Amino acid sequence: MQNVRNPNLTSSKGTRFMGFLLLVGVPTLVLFAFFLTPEDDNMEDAVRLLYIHVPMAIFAYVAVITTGIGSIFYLWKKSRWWDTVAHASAEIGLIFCGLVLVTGSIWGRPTWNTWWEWGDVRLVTTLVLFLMLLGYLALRQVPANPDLRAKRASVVGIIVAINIPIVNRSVEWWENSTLHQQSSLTDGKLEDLTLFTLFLGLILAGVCYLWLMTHRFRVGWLQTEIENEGAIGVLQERIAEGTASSTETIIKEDGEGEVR
Amino acid sequence: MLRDAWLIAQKDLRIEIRSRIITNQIAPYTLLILVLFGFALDADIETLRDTGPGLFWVSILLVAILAIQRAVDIENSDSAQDRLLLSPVSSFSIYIGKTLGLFLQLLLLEVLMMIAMIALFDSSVDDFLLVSATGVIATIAIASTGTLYGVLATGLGVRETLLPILLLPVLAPVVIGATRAFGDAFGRVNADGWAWVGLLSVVAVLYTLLGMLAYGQLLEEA
Amino acid sequence: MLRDAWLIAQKDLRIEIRSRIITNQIAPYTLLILVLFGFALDADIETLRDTGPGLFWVSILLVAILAIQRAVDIENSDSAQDRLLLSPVSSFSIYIGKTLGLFLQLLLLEVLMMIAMIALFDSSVDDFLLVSATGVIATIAIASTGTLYGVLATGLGVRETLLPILLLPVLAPVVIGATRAFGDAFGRVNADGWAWVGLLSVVAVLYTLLGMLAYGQLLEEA
Amino acid sequence: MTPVIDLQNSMVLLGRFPALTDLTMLASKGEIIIVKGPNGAGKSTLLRLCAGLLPMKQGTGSVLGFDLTTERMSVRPHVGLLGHKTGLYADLTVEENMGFWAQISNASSADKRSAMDLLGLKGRLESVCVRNLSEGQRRRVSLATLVVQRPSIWLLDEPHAALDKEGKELVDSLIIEASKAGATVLIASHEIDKVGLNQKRIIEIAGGSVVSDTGESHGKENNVT
Amino acid sequence: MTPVIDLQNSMVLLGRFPALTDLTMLASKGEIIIVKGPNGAGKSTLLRLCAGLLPMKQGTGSVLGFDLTTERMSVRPHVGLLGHKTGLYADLTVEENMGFWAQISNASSADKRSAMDLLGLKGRLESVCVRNLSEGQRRRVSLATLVVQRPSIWLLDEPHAALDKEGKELVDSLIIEASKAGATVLIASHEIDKVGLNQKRIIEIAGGSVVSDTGESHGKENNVT
Ligand code: HEM
Ligand SMILES: Nc1ncnc2c1ncn2[C@@H]1O[C@H](COP(=O)(O)OP(=O)(O)OP(=O)(O)O)[C@@H](O)[C@H]1O
Ligand SMILES: Nc1ncnc2c1ncn2[C@@H]1O[C@H](COP(=O)(O)OP(=O)(O)OP(=O)(O)O)[C@@H](O)[C@H]1O
Ligand SMILES: [Mg+2]
Ligand SMILES: [Mg+2]
Repeated sequence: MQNVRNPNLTSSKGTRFMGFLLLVGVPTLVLFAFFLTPEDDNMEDAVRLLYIHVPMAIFAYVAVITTGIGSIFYLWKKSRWWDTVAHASAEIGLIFCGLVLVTGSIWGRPTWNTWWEWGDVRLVTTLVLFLMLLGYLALRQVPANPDLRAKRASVVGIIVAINIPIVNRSVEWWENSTLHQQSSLTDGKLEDLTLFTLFLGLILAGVCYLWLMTHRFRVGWLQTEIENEGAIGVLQERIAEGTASSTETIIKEDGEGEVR
Repeated sequence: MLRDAWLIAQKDLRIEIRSRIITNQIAPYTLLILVLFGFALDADIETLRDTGPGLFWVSILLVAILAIQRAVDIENSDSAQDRLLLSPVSSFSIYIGKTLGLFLQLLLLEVLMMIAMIALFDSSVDDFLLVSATGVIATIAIASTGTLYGVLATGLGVRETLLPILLLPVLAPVVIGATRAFGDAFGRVNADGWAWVGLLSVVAVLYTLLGMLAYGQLLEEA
Repeated sequence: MLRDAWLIAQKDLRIEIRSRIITNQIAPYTLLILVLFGFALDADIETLRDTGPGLFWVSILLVAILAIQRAVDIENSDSAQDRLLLSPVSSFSIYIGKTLGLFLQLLLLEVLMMIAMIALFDSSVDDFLLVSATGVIATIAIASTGTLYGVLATGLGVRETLLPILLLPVLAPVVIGATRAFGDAFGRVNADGWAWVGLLSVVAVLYTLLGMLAYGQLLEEA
Repeated sequence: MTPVIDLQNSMVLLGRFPALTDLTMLASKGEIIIVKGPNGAGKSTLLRLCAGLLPMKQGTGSVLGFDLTTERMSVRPHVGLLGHKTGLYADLTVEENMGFWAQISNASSADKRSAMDLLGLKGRLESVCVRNLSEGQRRRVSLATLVVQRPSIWLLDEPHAALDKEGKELVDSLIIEASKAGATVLIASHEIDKVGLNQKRIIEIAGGSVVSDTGESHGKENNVT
Repeated sequence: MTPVIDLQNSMVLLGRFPALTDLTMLASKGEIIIVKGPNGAGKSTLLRLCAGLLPMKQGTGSVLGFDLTTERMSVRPHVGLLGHKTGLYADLTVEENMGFWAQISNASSADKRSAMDLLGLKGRLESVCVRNLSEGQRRRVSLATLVVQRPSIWLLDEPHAALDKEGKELVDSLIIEASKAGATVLIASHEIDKVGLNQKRIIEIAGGSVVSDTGESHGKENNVT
């Protein structure tokens, strides 16, 4: 991913393939989700939200964990690559997490008769995750020394990632303070077709994540690249400042340079 | 005179925009306060809707305190205020300028917070005009008093804490009035919203006049 | 090592006592927040008692943000922090010292606020031990995270607003836990308070450890 | 002609501390006066008093004909003060700071440009936030805002501080120019020997009052340069 | 003997700006080095780099044998830095500030007393809050905390600024004493001619790198005073 051949484009063969997959996949998913799968006994048509809600949730996890890993590696290796990964992934994580909240709320309206339930641990922990991501991205937006900002963002990134197991386990830890579904995927309660559609949704969400990630990463990378290119100009200007200040001494300086 | 005021307001807004404070930070902060209340009150949606107007104004007041502190900091961190005093700008213009800057920031915040509240607490607005009028007038009262008390609490080395304790009691009537008016506008309370707006207007005018008179006095001392 | 930490905490406390911030300002501020909520919620005494624990912790959190900002300002206003970094004191000691200073201040505040709440809302404490344990442990979590995030948000010119938006979500679980535990202790909610205290302890230990690890990293940059 | 600055037995309290105890001095139009004295003598306090920023506790005084006890506010627009602090907005760029202060002082943008050029604030520096400038660069910006303001009284608190050699010379020439244009200049400085001014009057203060004044008679006769 | 400060082609970024571009210098034990150069040349940045407060972007460097890229933290306790800012607590009195920094640096209270006496901080000044001090008095307190610390490397950023004549002489004698005791002293200053030191090496920097150095060979031979 590091070598972007054409700096004017952030796409490549790989991303175009992923884009193509999505182009084909999304209509297929819609077809399955809306027409081929049956409606639920008590949730009726609303159940169809499952096919976006769950994949989005899973890949929000993936995105945030990637941010966490990127942050750890940045603190360890101090490499810009990991920093860009962490940043890019957090942005996508925020979008996915937002979609989980939105689809969940829409789903909750018919099934729980409320958009939002303040006492529900999963809902609340998901919202906390969303807010933490907002904070993380706010920190990344602050105009400041890039190295300093990257380091601080990494510390925050790790703390955000710690939240993931809490969101995931919350339904089990506080069984009686949640309306939300516990893991139903693993119980094998789902019908075959539903299960298939759900997996299709998962795969598509995965492709979508990778696709967005590649683009966002490249944009981020190019941004720093451009800034660095600017920096070279500034550097030359700065060096010129020194040479302009006294021409005599430079000759002396050069002489000494050889001795070294 | 108004040109000077506008110059000062513009400068404050530019500094805020420069640091991307409003979009990236204050806006999420308002959201956060609402969410925090949601957590802490652990209430059903009906209660939240009932208390919504109150929470709205208390939150705005708390955020306003932050905004006022920043507005004062801008002038004081490197004693730019002395510089302003030594310029041909009248203390009246300084007052209007600082108030205007604060007013515009707070207004933007209120709009954002209103959207968040409608979304989160699922409230519905019955009387849009009433909401707007209340918002604008209460904000004038908050901004004018805030600017005045901002300098009042400055230069003592303890601003962060002194400001709220001076300011909150003075603005308590504004909060109460605006809450009642919002309650009416949201259709949650059986109050005469416009009567409250009338009261708020009186307070706003009074505070602004007081501010204009007292500000010069305070700056003279400074 | 602990001697250094104590020196730093002592210095922070002395500065706060010098400016009489806590007794003359923060304490009235907490009181004010309670009163303001009383107005805004316009509720009967039963509702206030029910929401009491939540209001208590939200207020403490808002006040804590002010206290954290002051703690950071003390080091930064004339770049005393650089001086500290160049002294033989370890970053670990600095972290412990700043956290300790903050902890003691917040604890004092909580006691004051508790007295005010009992007086104003006419609440009664069923389980005094539970209240104390919750108070101490939640405060450790708030102080340790606050100190860490305090430096994190510093030096970017936007601390006032960045700090709350970073800090509040992280502390939201603490607020929830402490609210539930208080609810039990006040006999208003049927929750297992001690289980929440257990959870709070885990969070407090986790945040403190994280703080110790990350603080040095952040100071290295500064 | 009345003196521009006329202080008689002035006493100024900072908190409860008498920073100026019993200070008497006169300054006339176009005069350049250097105020020296040990640390804590009251030099900065004297300048702030003349700017109308501090109240006088005892004594009488007038600046530009305005009484310092009653018309302190009217004095202010006519003086320019360069204090120990720069009075700039750290989050705005050099250009923006200059723009703001120029507009506030009703100066034209050509004046602004020339002040910036004069103090070497051109090229990349224009778009750097004041927060990121070096100490000397910040002082230069602060000086430039003063030049734009064209006050009738210049109160300079250690104007040479943090400036490089060329900068110090620049300040000297600025002072001479201002004085030629009829402004009165009061300079608090520890670098008197460095101030390359030929005709200068030196007032030494200590413990909040004048201990010596090379131009006492000079001042009294109201000689104008 | 290894040099105390050894910078090879160091580059330091402040934000995105290369404040030091390609700076090479050596300093040995007991040496007194004056760093001069125009405003914004990078003097303060150089001092902060040597203190281990800034990361090096390119080049290599070591201070007291600690590598600046990997062991920056270990350098810090051994250096004393007097910056443009004083690093004091404005709300504490002079006495309390001195007490705190003395205890933090593990200095005895007798040392603290003598440092305060040396810098003229006695009598009423002891119980004045630092916030209320005059500029020069604040610098004196800052210097006193440094004297108490007894660092092996003194990094002084315009140590003469804001001090009166007697204060400036005091600083010179402090520097000579420190150097005699084996400390390396780096002074960034615009007042070189005022620094009354006989044996001094002057490094001139501009645009973030060294343009002249009177004692290059001197440094290389590691002459110790
Ligand atoms: C705003 C409201 C909602 C939020 C924030 C939310 C959040 C989440 C999250 C974070 C997950 C991933 C859990 C995991 O695998 O660890 C999830 C999964 C799931 N959600 Fe929701 N949800 C919401 C509303 C709903 C509603 C209303 C329903 C249906 C009644 C629902 C049904 C499900 C199901 C079936 C899963 C899959 C559980 C599994 O197999 O693990 N959600 N939700
Ligand atoms: N609140 C206070 N309490 C006690 N002393 C005070 C207070 N405020 C100011 N001072 C004293 O008043 C004097 C102020 O002097 P000023 O700042 O005018 O000195 P200066 O001549 O400018 O000195 P410098 O050369 O150091 O700048 C100082 O001695 C200071 O200690
Ligand atoms: N974020 C930034 N963006 C652009 N330029 C910067 C930034 N930070 C620092 N600089 C520049 O880096 C240089 C810092 O130099 P430094 O403070 O070391 O100067 P100095 O030699 O100490 O000058 P002085 O004599 O004025 O104290 C200045 O030219 C400043 O403008
Ligand atoms: Mg002074
Ligand atoms: Mg410098």
